[in-house]
Amino acid sequence: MDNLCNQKLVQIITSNILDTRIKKIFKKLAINSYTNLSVNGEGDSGLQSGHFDADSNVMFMVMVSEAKFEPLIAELNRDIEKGYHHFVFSLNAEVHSPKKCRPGTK
Amino acid sequence: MDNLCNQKLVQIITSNILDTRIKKIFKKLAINSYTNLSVNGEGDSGLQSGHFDADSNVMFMVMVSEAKFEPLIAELNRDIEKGYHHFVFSLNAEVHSPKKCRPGTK
Amino acid sequence: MDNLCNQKLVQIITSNILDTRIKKIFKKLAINSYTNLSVNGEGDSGLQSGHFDADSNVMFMVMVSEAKFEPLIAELNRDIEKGYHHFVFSLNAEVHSPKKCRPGTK
Amino acid sequence: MGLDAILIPAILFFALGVIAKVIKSDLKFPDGLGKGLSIYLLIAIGLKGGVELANAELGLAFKSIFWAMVLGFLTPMIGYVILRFRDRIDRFNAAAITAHYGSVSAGTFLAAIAFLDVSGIEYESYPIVMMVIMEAPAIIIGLLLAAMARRKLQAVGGEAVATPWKSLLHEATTNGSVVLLLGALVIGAVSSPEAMEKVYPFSHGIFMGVLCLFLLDLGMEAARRMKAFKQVGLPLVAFGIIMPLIGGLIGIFVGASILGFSAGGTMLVAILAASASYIAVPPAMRMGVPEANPSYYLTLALGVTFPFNVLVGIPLFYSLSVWYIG
Amino acid sequence: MGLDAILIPAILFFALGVIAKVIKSDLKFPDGLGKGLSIYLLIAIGLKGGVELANAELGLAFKSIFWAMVLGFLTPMIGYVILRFRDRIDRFNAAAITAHYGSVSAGTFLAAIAFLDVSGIEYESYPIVMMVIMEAPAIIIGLLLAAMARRKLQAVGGEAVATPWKSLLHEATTNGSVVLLLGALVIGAVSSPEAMEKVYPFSHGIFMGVLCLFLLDLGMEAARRMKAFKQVGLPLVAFGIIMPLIGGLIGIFVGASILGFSAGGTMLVAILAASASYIAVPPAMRMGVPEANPSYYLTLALGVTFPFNVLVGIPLFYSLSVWYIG
Amino acid sequence: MGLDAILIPAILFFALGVIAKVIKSDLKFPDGLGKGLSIYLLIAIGLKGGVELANAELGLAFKSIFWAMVLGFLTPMIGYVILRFRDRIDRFNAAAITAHYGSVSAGTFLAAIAFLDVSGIEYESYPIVMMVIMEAPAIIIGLLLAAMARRKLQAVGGEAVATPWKSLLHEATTNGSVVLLLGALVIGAVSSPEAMEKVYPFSHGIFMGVLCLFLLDLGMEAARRMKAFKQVGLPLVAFGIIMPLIGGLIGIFVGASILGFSAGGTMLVAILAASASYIAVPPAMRMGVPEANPSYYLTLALGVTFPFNVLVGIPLFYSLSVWYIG
Ligand SMILES: Nc1ncnc2c1ncn2[C@@H]1O[C@H](COP(=O)(O)O)[C@@H](O)[C@H]1O
Ligand SMILES: Nc1ncnc2c1ncn2[C@@H]1O[C@H](COP(=O)(O)O)[C@@H](O)[C@H]1O
Ligand SMILES: Nc1ncnc2c1ncn2[C@@H]1O[C@H](COP(=O)(O)O)[C@@H](O)[C@H]1O
Ligand code: NA
Ligand code: NA
Ligand code: NA
Repeated sequence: MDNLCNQKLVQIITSNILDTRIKKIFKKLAINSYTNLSVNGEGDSGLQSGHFDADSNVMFMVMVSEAKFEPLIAELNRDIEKGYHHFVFSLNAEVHSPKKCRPGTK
Repeated sequence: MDNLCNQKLVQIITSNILDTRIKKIFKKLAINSYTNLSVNGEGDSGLQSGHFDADSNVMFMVMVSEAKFEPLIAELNRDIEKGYHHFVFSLNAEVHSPKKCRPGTK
Repeated sequence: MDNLCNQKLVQIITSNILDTRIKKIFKKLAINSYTNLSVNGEGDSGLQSGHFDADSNVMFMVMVSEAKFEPLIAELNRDIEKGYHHFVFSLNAEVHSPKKCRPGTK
Repeated sequence: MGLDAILIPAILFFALGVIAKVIKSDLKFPDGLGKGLSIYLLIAIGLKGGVELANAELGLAFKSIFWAMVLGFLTPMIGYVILRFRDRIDRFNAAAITAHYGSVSAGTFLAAIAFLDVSGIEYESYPIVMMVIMEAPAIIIGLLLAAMARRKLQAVGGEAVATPWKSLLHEATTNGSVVLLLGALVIGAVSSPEAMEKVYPFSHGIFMGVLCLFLLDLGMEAARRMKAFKQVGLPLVAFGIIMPLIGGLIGIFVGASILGFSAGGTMLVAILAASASYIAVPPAMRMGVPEANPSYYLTLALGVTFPFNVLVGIPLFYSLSVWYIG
Repeated sequence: MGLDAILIPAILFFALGVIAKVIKSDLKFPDGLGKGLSIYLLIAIGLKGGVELANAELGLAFKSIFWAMVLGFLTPMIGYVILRFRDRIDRFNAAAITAHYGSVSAGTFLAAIAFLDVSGIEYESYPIVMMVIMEAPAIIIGLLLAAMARRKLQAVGGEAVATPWKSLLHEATTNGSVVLLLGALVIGAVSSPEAMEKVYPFSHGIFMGVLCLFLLDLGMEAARRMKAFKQVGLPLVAFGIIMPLIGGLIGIFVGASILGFSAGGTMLVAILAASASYIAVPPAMRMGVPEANPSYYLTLALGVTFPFNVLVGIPLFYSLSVWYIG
Repeated sequence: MGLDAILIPAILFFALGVIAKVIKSDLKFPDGLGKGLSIYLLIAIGLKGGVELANAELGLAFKSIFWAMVLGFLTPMIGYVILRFRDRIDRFNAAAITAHYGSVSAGTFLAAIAFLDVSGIEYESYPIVMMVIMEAPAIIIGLLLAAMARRKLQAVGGEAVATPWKSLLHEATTNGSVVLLLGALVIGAVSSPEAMEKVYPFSHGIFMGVLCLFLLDLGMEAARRMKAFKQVGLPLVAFGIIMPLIGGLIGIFVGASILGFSAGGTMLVAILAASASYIAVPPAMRMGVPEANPSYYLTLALGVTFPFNVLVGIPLFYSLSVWYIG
């Protein structure tokens, strides 16, 4: 299986209102591909029931190579230190779409 | 990278109608943070097309420390034995939000 | 913990319009259980903002045993070679619903 | 009652929805549109009923409520006997399925109202209150039958599932449709006529058009369920047609002979008894009878009985009501 | 102003929403329905205001705008002083909470309009323009107070968060509600009467009915927030009732004595000053004052002040306006 | 035709949508609202057309249908020649892009109807049927051109993708918009006038207002696409303006000289020929021509041609129709 690459799937859950902040971080790091979806949730900032904009969460899923992984986490943590409540975690994944993991494309 | 914690991401897919059952389990185990979203699907209980309440699935994502992992799975399996169709699986994850994995906060 | 099975969680992100293609592949491989949800995203095919059908992504999540994993990836790659933009990756997962991983049920 | 009877826009849109799915069109309503339309329709019909009830006879209102409860308990019990005949359907599935027939399909009821409105036929407003009442008894019967099945099973050494009675009765009496209908009924009854007049363009004016959209959507959902016919099996499909016929006949008797309604009102009672819930009861069964297979009852209520009632039951029960009343 | 005052459908539907959640009904609006209704209402009220403004006095319009800004700056400053009294609430939370009271709740304003419309009371159209204006000052005050708090914190060795002034002022002046209201105002003002007439069945005809649906939804959301009362604490809940009383009194003075409005128009100014935004300000605070706890300000604005204003404030401020004007 | 021509609410709301995104407002419609509005509009326009067609000349109806198919085949072929000029655009992208111009944008067509309605200009109902017909030919041409490109590629040693003709032709004739329009046309034609009257407050009354909301949403979507101009390149942007001009002129000739329509009806035919589909064709191309880049054709159809037609094309083609007919 030579077309498979081990990458990191970073998932970021934050308030809907902060989604442009996250997209700006992606842009800064030249991350051009990502997936995002609306989610609800509960946590330290209370219930996010999805009724108002201020009340909705967004989840970003972004598959990155090892090279981009650490800078991404670092940028996100800088934001968290400012007080923004991003919930960030990562999973080990294998990418199977051939174009998505040719050496040097990420 | 000292701010990273290895935790379990438990994902639970079940009928929308049973979502309070799941939330009660979380409450019982003092799990106060979770994420949930509407999903569709197909399985042994037929097509869940999302048109009616009885016809929609919900997916819970909950990141738990090892300590809470086993009790959570045990509670969920108790429910499954009663006949409820919860589809439950877990993934190994690294949490990067510093506040989310200080020792003793989960 | 004898009721737990190691399986592969395959996630496929593609255009909403191609969702019947993916479902046909599942059918061909006798995969009868899956979860799907609407997502947005950005990538080589531009911004998928979710406003029109041609503009929306769908994400499939399908938990498969090792036996079905390779044929599924192979089928999906055959489609990708034709020009379809499916983004496919997999994660290692543990299934906890007892019925979902009895030997021979998948 | 010839072809004209179904050549009314609301019914035609229902047929269009069925056709769209049969020819495999990719027509799709956005998530939530169907729910939004049904919220609107329940409120509109509730307001309408409330305004009329404010001027209604209290005695007849209570009598209607009483007989609604009788229908809600009686029809599912008949259904259970039929389903369990020769042990064809297991106890849990029989209990869950039959509960749906004690309750009411708001979509069918509204299509019946459209039929009467467009044909210029008068009808009483009491059936609207009856609709509110009929949710609970059906659910209670379903749960009772399932609890009895569980006791049987335990007797032979099976596992026990405690029926969560309290939460399910709560659910049966406070589910969304009941709250909307009852709430709108009360609001329509207590608000001043001048205030209500400001609401009419919304609740009356666009009602028939919104109903068309709603039935188009339900037509697609019904057709989608029809695919599961094979899986469900012929006996159950037959039950989905026989049961509304039985219910409809009982309803005509109750409407005409006991409550003394006009042909229009009698047909509405027939539809209440003949139709099967696909909104309120499925969640209650999913919670209360997890042992039953959801695709059975959803297919029957939505894929068989609903289209049968809309296309055949409504004109049929109206003709029978006219004939019976004489 | 007896019970009649709140026996109007729109207010009753709000109460129904609250009741639905109190009795734990599973009634739920589909995602997006609430947002869709609020888009409709902002456009409809904007068009209405625009048509009337086309014939309004320019002088009084500018005067109204000026005083709207004064109210927008003044009320949150009063609120901040109250919240910081004896250091009860920390600076960041005080800044974020008080900003909401400088802005306006469109839901409350629309409920007030429904109250006047149904009661057949006349009112000026200037308050609609004032509503557009009042978003920005409140947000600016909130950010200023937070920036000052940050400077204090730094002085004692804390971390610095740069306030993203540019993007937040942009947000304050271009947020969705402002664009819809202002855009509809202009379109209503420049379109020909014949063209507008084609739009009236949509913008005027069904307005009151859509408002009922909208307030039903908000009633449920308000009730859902009430659960967080314990977490928020009694002092803050008290603030959520005292603050609209203060704002309402100031608003009555501005509306009646300074702008010379009728009792109807004066009550609308009172409601502008008394109500707390739960649409435009929370996002601005989440972006600009991440240090504050979102569940505080959402609970207060939506769970305390909103129902208080709808059920008590509207009839109260109207009675006071009538009495004050004499 | 001065500024007045675009000072009608529907067009102004479109402009408001564009402006909202240009000033980077966070105004956003909830998911599904746009789709819901477009379902309503297709049904409303279909019912309207159906009622009128019931009284139309069969001969002229068939003639219109024939010429709609000619337009559907002809314009994309012209477009392909232009795009392939000097090999500027590769075969797959040229095929996919040009297919969009053979089909029709319902949003543009409805804006044109709003223009005529508000200005009190009469128009024939045949163009509504023509709109239904024009989906399929365009898609077929696009697939044919792509299939030819694939054969060329194979000849030089490339990989083969079999065009899934069957499923794509099915899609072309049964896609959601076609089913809604055609279904509503038939229902409008066969329903009794009394029945239809009950539907009018929904289908006619609020039509213009809903259209305003719909065009507001599309204005935002169009503006969002404009950001991709740089990526798409100037030649393609120029094509997005030249192509509707060519189509519009051909449409005026067909409408006025061949079908003998009034200036109003002629302008509608021009708009059919000039507009580019962004609902039905993009999915067909995504399925049938995966080799083409979706962001090219969506940007052109929605970001260039659509706003051009709404703001310039409609008044221009109407003036030209008046002038041409004399
Ligand atoms: N342990 C967790 N598991 C799953 N989701 C979480 C968890 N913690 C936080 N989240 C999500 O992140 C959002 C923000 O978290 P918080 O800052 O704690 O309010 C919540 O609304 C949840 O959706
Ligand atoms: N193997 C699987 N992969 C992904 N999702 C599944 C799988 N099995 C079940 N599900 C999800 O779980 C729901 C309930 O499963 P079931 O009880 O089999 O009907 C389905 O509707 C799917 O959404
Ligand atoms: N690296 C990535 N991380 C997350 N999602 C991705 C990534 N690449 C592609 N996607 C998703 O896959 C879809 C199709 O990708 P593409 O073919 O690159 O346009 C995008 O719209 C994204 O939703
Ligand atoms: Na029944
Ligand atoms: Na205020
Ligand atoms: Na065209």
